[in-house]
Amino acid sequence: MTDTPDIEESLFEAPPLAEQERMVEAILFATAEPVTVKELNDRMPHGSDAAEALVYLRKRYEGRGVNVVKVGDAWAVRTAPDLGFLMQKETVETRKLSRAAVETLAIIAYHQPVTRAEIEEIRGVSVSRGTVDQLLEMEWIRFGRRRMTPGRPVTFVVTQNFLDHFGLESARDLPGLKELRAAGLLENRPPPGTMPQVGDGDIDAEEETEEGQSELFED
Amino acid sequence: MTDTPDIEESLFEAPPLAEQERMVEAILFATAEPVTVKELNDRMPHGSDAAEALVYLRKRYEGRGVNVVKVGDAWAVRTAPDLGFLMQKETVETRKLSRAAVETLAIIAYHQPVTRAEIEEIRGVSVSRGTVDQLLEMEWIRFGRRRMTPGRPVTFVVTQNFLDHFGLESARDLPGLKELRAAGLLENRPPPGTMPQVGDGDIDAEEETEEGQSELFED
Amino acid sequence: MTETPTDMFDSSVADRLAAEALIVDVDGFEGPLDLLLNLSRTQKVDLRKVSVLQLAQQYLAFVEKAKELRIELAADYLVMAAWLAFLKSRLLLPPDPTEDGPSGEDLAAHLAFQLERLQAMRDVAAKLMARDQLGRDFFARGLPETVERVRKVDYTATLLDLMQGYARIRTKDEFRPFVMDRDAVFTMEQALERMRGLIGFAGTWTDIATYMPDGWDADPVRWRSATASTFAASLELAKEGKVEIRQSDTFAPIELRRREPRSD
Repeated sequence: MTDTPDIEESLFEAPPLAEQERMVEAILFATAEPVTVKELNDRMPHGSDAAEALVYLRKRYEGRGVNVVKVGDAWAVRTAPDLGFLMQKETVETRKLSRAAVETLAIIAYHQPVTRAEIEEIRGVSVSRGTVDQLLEMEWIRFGRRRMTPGRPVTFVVTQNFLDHFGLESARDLPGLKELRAAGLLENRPPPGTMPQVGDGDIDAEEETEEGQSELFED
Repeated sequence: MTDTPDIEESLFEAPPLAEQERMVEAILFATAEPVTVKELNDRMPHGSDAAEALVYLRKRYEGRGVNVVKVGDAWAVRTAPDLGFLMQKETVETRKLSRAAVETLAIIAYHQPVTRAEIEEIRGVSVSRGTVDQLLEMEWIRFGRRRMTPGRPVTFVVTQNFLDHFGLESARDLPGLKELRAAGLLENRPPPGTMPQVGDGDIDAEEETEEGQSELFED
Repeated sequence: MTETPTDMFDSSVADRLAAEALIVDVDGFEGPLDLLLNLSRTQKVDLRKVSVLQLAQQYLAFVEKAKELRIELAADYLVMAAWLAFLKSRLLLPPDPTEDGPSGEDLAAHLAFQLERLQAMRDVAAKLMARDQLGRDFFARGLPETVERVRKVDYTATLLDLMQGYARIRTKDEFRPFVMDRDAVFTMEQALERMRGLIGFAGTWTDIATYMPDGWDADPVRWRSATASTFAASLELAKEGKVEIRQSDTFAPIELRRREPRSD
């Protein structure tokens, strides 16, 4: 019984590790999007171990003009950040994000998964449809699981694109995350007793919020 | 007067060659089109020698998964030619063999070695080239010995692949007419149980058929 | 204590001046919390040490000023003003032991927490945006190679297909059209055939249930069919004058026996 894996290995002989490294290199170079280990393994010959090859490949490109970077559970080749000045030609003018959008994005990233009501509680104003739509359209945020609270509100989380854009391996690597957590600033602290609710009295904002939410529910 | 170039060089000191190599690497990677040496020099800090850096970079990528290649008078990073297969995503579509092919195959299996004329006589219709070619290509049939009759026609026999696919030890294990009748196959009615009719192409039915097969084998 | 009124007066003058400066860009504020955060900066202290009471006074002064200048404030600014006025009174008056609900200190602490949290989010948002960004500071492959999709058709057939195919060819002559085989039906013809063979032995009265085919009692559907056809066959035999039938009572067993041919 213990022989079975060996037999299998000999049937589907995996290429030598150096070859596998070349293959991962070729696949990562060929695409602009990060590629998951699973995708790599699927495309490589049977028996390959992309994860192991990646360890070597990453090391090989340390300090080079391009680097092998981890993006969530995927991998990509990116130019070294210190060489950005050479690339003015490649720079894409990104739509400038409004202050509201930047703050909303940060709140989602640091508090994820987070509901719209929680974002509004933190910012002290209602979140406009446009802001969330813009972030969704940029594919920096997406819907997470519904919260198991009354009304089952949808939550927002950041995406792989977000991590890729800001050069983060995972959301755990967000700058200052540890300090915020230590300071208790990421806790969901309910307001004591009666607090003015966000958007209270502002009829327009209320309607907008409700509309936005109910539309989200339809998804 | 002759000193002027030297003074200029010292004013705009060129980066070390290793740095220049990194720069060329990053530019070739990130640019959408092949880049000429002149363009490289224009983009790199004053005093850089892209041509020299390219020599080193090209060497560095020798035998790697991607190579630095010359395209016209410009340079680009490209997948190593032997890894082109990784850039293809194969989608396998499973289709049922046509009725003509199944019948032809069945005749060959039951009557091997058999000539094309004999197949046609048994089927009562002519056998198209395409059908035989398809079976040959699938490596389910192969040419047998020529028949020692006038014209020395080729014969067809089934292959080991065929036996493997159908789980047979030899073609002699194919059930005879009597067994076919016992299994209800000669009355063109659904055999006992829920065996699908020929031509049921969907995957579920396929699986069921396989189950059916093993049942037949147990007989 | 005697200095307090003067302090209050002084600070309220300062507040008014600050409020006037703020009011110029009232549109620039993202809600009351944002305004409070801006006001707290005039205290020039760590947000953790901010005086919520002073903040409340500053805010109320701001709202007063806006009213004087006939600047329409959005409703949530006014809601916040009302709440801060309530908070102020709670902070200034000794706590009423008969009153429920959170204390003024609790409310003030939460407001301070909210301000600190909002400021923290702003700080990390700035840190985030200051990071190297894809397409600005670092870059993806400029010339991605498209992954070519190769469609490969894998033909397949099962042993059953093969045998059915062979059977189809070999039995073209004995092909019979498809009929539904009703194996749960015992026809009257079958029942008659069976009873004719057995009736010769029925010299005495016997329950017709004994004429039922063997093994059909396992399945109620088959049993029902066999019962019906056996009964119908009995009637048919009686009509032919081969048997006699009797039933002693309603739902009693039906019995039959061979009818002896008339001697005369």
